[in-house]
Amino acid sequence: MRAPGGKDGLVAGDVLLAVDNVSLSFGGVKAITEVSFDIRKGEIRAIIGPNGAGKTSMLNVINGFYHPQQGRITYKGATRQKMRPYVAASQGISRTFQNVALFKGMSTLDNIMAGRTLKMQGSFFWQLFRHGPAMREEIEHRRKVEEIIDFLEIQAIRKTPVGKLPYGLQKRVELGRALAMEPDLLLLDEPMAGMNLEEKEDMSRFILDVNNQYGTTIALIEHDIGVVMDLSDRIVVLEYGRKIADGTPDQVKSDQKVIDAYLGVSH
Amino acid sequence: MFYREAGQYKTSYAADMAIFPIRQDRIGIAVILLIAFVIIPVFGNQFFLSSVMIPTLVFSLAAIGLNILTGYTGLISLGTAAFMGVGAYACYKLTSWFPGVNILVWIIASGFVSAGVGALFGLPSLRIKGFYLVVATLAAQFFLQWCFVRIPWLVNYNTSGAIEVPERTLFGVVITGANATPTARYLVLLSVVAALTWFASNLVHGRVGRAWMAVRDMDIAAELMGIRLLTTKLLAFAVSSFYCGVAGALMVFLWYGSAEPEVFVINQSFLVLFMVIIGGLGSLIGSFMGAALIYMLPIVLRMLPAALGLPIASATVEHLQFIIVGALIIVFLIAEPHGLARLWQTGKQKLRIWPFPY
Amino acid sequence: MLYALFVDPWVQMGQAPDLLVQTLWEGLVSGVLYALIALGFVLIFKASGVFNFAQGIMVVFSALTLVGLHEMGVPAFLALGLAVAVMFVLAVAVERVVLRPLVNQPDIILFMATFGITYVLIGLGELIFGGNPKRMIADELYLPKGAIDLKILGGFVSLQKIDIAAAVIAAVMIAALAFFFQKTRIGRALRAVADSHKAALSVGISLNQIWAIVWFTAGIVALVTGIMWGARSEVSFSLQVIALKALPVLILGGFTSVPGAIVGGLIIGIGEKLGEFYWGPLVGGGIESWLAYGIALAFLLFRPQGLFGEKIIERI
Amino acid sequence: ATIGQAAAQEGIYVPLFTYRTGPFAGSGIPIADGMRDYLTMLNERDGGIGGVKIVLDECETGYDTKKGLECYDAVKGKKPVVVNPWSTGITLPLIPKASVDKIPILSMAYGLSASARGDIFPWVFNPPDTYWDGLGIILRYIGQQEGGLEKLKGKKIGYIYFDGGFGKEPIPLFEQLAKDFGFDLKLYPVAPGDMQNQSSQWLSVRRDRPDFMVMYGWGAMNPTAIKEAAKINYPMEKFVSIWWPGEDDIRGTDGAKGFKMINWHGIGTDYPALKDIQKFVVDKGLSKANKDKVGELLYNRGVYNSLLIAEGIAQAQKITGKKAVDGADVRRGLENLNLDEARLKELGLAGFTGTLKLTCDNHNGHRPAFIQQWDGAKWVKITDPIEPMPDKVKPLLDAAAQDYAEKNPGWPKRSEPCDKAS
Amino acid sequence: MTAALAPHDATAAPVAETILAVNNIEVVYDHVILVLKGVSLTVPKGGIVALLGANGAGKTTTLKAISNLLHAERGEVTKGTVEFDGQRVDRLTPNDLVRRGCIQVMEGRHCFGHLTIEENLLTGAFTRRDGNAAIRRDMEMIYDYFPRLRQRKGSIAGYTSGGEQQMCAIGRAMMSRPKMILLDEPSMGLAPQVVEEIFEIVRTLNQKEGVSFLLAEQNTNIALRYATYGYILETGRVVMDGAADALRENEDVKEFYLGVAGADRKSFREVKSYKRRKRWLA
Ligand SMILES: Nc1ncnc2c1ncn2[C@@H]1O[C@H](COP(=O)(O)OP(=O)(O)OP(=O)(O)O)[C@@H](O)[C@H]1O
Ligand SMILES: Nc1ncnc2c1ncn2[C@@H]1O[C@H](COP(=O)(O)OP(=O)(O)OP(=O)(O)O)[C@@H](O)[C@H]1O
Ligand SMILES: [Mg+2]
Ligand SMILES: [Mg+2]
Repeated sequence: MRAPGGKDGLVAGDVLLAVDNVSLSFGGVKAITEVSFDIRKGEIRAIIGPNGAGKTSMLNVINGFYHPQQGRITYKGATRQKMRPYVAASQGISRTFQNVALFKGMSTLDNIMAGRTLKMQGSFFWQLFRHGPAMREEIEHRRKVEEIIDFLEIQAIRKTPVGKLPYGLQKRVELGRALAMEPDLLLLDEPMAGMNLEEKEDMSRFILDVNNQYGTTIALIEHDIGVVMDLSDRIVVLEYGRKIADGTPDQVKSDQKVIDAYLGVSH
Repeated sequence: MFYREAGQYKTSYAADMAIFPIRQDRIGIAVILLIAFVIIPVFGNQFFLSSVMIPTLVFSLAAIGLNILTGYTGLISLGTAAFMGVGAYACYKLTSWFPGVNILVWIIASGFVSAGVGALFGLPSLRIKGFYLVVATLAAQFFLQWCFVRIPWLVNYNTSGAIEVPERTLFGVVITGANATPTARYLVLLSVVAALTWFASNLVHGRVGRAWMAVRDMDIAAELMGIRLLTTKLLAFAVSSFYCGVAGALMVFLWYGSAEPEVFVINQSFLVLFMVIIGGLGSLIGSFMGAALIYMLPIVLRMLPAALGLPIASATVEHLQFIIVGALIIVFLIAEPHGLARLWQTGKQKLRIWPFPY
Repeated sequence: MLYALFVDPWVQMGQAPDLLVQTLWEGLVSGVLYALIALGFVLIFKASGVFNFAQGIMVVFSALTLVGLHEMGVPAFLALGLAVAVMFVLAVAVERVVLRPLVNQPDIILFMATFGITYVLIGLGELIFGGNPKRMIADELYLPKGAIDLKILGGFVSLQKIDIAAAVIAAVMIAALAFFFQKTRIGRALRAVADSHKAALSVGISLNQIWAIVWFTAGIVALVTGIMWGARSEVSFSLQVIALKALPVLILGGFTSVPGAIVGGLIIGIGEKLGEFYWGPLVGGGIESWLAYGIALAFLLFRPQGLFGEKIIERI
Repeated sequence: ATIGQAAAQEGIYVPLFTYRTGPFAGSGIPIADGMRDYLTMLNERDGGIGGVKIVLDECETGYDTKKGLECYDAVKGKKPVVVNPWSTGITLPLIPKASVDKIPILSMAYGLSASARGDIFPWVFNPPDTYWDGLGIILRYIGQQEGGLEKLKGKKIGYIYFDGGFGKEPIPLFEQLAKDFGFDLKLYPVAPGDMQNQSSQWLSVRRDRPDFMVMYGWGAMNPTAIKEAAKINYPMEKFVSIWWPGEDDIRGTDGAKGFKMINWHGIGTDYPALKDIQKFVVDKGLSKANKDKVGELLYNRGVYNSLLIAEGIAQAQKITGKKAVDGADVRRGLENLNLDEARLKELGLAGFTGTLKLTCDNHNGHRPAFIQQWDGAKWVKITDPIEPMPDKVKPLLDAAAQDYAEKNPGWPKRSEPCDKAS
Repeated sequence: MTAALAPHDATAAPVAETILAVNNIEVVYDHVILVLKGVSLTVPKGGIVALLGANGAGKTTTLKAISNLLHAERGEVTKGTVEFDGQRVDRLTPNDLVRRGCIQVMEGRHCFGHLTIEENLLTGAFTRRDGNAAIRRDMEMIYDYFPRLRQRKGSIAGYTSGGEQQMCAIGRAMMSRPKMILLDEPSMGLAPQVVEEIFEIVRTLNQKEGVSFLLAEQNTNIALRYATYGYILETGRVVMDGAADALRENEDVKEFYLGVAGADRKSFREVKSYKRRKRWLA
């Protein structure tokens, strides 16, 4: 995959993405109100908050699935009213989903391969023959995908249809699919939901590795405070669609508003 | 026979990505091709060739076409017959304009014509989803059918209002028209079908196929991954219609020999849809199995009483045959909703772990 | 040409208002009749997410049973009763034999299963009652006949009594069903089932019971439809072709909406009659065969879930 | 497509393509019964034709071209002496095959009109009239009503037709005649899917108020049309149809009284031959038809069809002197078919139908036919046989035949010798 | 990890009055995939029993086998029996089971997307016959438990947030006034507070209404805090079971499932990779 640094010319620490006073509402429901924050290149940025606070919606705004009524999004220096899914994807934003959204009918391998569609541009003609350029391209990408499979230790389920996999593994495959896009910004929506301690530890390790091996910037939504506090560099806290806190884990942990709204009695 | 992949290691990705990774499967395919190309033409009698094999092959091709759209891309279509019609009429026009050019060329070309038409009617698919999309394809079905009836130009103003297939040859052998022997027609048809099947399987196993399936399984996720929905869907429509178009052309030129617009009525669309579902959505082999079952079953059932010497009136046989086919469809679905193809796989699975139950 | 396309039709409407009214009426009637068929689809779709292709043949089959029994000498109303009974048996059978084993399968599979049912019914129907068309026993059932001719607008408009009856009956049924779906506990359960078989099972909704009910209701609707259409032409297997006309209606109204069925029916019915009558001649007529789908398509482009259909949820 | 085990036995193999199922079974069943019963009667009464048993073999087509072709391939092997496809859709693909397989096609008053030209279609026969002749007859009749064809000038004639090959075929002739006689023609196509849904067509009729309505209808289209016509109270005696409606299509429709159609053969059973059918077939329970249907319009249509088959075979035997004739012989037989009064009498069908003589060139006969009217309970013959319009039809026919031959390069020149009519 | 463990035997389960007894069941999917290889467990009346285990261990499958939802997924119980309230129930339909008072909350929030939150709750009361008043009362109760649901009661479930859907699913099950609830991953996707709340609710229901619980849970920590007894499942077998506190003390369980709680717990950053054992690949 990619070496740190990267094509976009940004170096670690620069602002990769900034949402500026974004508001989103559905009919009556105000999902997000005037939220602003930024994500710096190379950091792990956590977004936490009670259920229905607008976390997922925020991710949807970032990669262009929802279009905010108000506010601006700056990504890699370009400022937009709203993102478009295709633009987001081709500009290196990829994500995983809260309710696993894998391609159920396809094998693990195909799912991850599908993640590379954007990168495969061989001519349709050769596709017909599955030889020559088409095959070469296929194999080259297959190599990349195998790297990811090894990395995530899911060799054994390469050929299984993902629909039959247990929840935890599905989440892992989904991460694989996201990685296959070689993203600059990786959005993870509750990657550890429904996992036991050990699996969470594995998942944490994957996230960390991705982050420091490939220098991928990560936005992480997670309800397991332990994980969040340990992994993230900075944390945004949302409640009822508003930003109530933003800062390092320690700042956030000790923030009374956050404790009332979310953490409850610290444990 | 032992069906095991034990001891067959993949040393290269290429080998692993082969469409039939397991040796036994490759052998199986070889055998099937041998039977199809040699045994059947040599030993099959006229009736078997022209009333069983030829129709089955034609429908298999159409089924593959529809499968690409419905099985792989998840877009239900009831316009199959119409797109077949487009192919047929296009081929007729082309060959009567340029009688000199080899008919096979025009058969393929007509596929492109219907691909275009297909893509056109596919446009609404971006906005309209699921069963609602059916209406778009139905509009295609009925509108095109109306055109076939209404535009005498399509049939060179024949008073019969039908396509009258002229005689055409390939390497000096007559392959269309009344003088073409079933064997000749069968072999040509078989070659075309085999080739197109190979292309299809290459497509669905590659990038394109993955994009289609992604759209089928979860279009939103696919979109967020940068798969362009419209282009993918339109491509599916085009390719699918291409196959249907070619199937239609073959149907009229190598099988019917003459076709009224009534040939391309909606019932035929349904028939193909049966085949796809019974055979197995998203499976090419399934398309063949489905076509074979749905087309041959009635024939067999109709012959049965005579063969057994039962004095049942042909009409009664017809009724019973309807009942039985209907019942069987249901039985098959219950046995394996994912179609014959899946049934086949599960069978192989069991074979693998044989003699243990699980 | 342009004149013929954009001006002339309106002129005609102006010149012969009685014809216009008549056309509208015809449209209304066939709209209602389409709606009746569509209703059968809607019921089953709402209740199980199954697109019931067999509805068309159920129309034929039920009507055929009625007429066939009468031919065999059964008095008309007894035959009617028996026909209802038959539809009940059918409903239970379908539930037992087809739906129960296929619970929680993808829609298209169940869709396919209804094809199977169609075949069986065609076979049975022809086997038992023979394939030749039969006359609907309208008089025996005391359906009104003849017409009311209104002398208005410098011409006359004739309203067939049978059509009026059809309209009334349809209206009543639809009202009843709409209430049933929106207000009752069963109604809610139906919608739940349509949403997700699995979840419905898990909260203890009895799919078997629900499905039997719904298919029976659909059977009744089919019977009524069959009687009405039969009275207009004849009871024969080609009636099932008409059932296809219900598709655009259905789609236009939205698969899940009872009122949608009727509104869709009216729009399609009136639309296609006006189209055929005033614009058809320009292209040599017969455009009715596809006009309906065109209309439906046009509407869908603006409302992908149909006029009254449940919103298609796009959420990730 | 049942392959009758019968085929094994000795005899003259006559397959009957029938459609007792499907949307058109209504007309298919009586026709099938009629064909079957007449030939069975011959077997029962005189032990077949010329002493050779006829081996009957019904093949169910359901009026579906696919199944029809399947039937053809199924029977082809068993040396049938003639096939009658009973569907234009099935006839067309068979036409080129006929000369190759040496099996004559008898498409009685349907199929490809052009095939009346025996010199170009030696293997195809479509007596006694083409759809063009039918139209000619209808117009002559209308002319009579108006007091002369020239009186048609300025009149309005509506044509409601099945929007498919068969319904559209007459249109060119119709337009031609409209020009010649100066009436104006209104077309009302009925799409196959809308056969039972004709309200808008009849609304248009109500608007245009044609002086006469001509119908080329089929299956469920006929009863529906009649009902709709009654609905807009169109004068029934001005509504004339081609020869396909049967009693079932009209019986019990109030307001249908007065409806007219053309026909060329008797109805009922007061003909010796039909009496024999009742005696030797129906009463012996060898028939599939229930008693009261015997003698109905379409049943007798079937009988007429079989009459031609039988005559073809008989003639073939006569010419060749063989007993067990084959397709080629029967082709010759049909070309020398000659049903004159004497022969009809001999066959116990005196007065059942007009005479018919086919020749090498003329495979149709273009015979006169009469008009019959529905009196509310039964058909009543109301005219003497009316001549078609050969002068008008011939050019179209020839053009069509030429056109067919040209469009199919390599269409065989007639090689079959022409027997001197014996 | 099964080393140094008392082999599992059913007698270890409390012999108190049992409401649910699963005897050595075997489950096969698609006629070929053997998933449960003889699982036995018992739930005492008024007990809270936790079913622990890694992904793919077979927790969900076990619950589905009990509530008879398997055949909806082309799975079948090929061996063994399930008894609820002393009667065999493994041949009943799910709906009968709910009538008898045993309901399942499925993993991964299966709300009726097109129905509003309130309608969702009402469908939960489908099998009830005790009149609307009672149903209303319970609905209020549930709104009190989950205030968030009251706010969103009018909105289409399909559009509510993951957590909201989870609450809705649990509430819906409670609406049927069950004797026993099978909870599959209740804590998944819920904010920590809400998780605590839910388990509090479980406890309350258990103590006030005497509802018994069998919960499949990944969050072993909290599960064992509230449960009275626990079973640990691995690749379709029960590898360990015992009283909750006993399990909490067990070294292996500590290491693999609980982790060291409190201040001195190891940070996720210092995860040692050698500890990874790909059990699910077994
Ligand atoms: N498409 C939509 N239509 C209507 N309301 C929506 C839509 N998407 C989200 N909402 C509402 O916006 C609010 C925020 O939803 P969101 O999914 O972002 O919450 P969340 O922070 O992800 O909560 P959780 O942690 O439970 O997933 C919720 O109240 C939800 O009901
Ligand atoms: N429908 C199915 N068809 C085939 N195999 C299945 C099916 N459902 C589950 N499985 C298999 O059964 C095994 C157990 O799955 P199950 O969902 O019960 O595990 P689990 O303990 O619930 O895991 P998780 O904690 O992730 O929910 C898994 O290996 C899975 O692959
Ligand atoms: Mg969320
Ligand atoms: Mg689980």
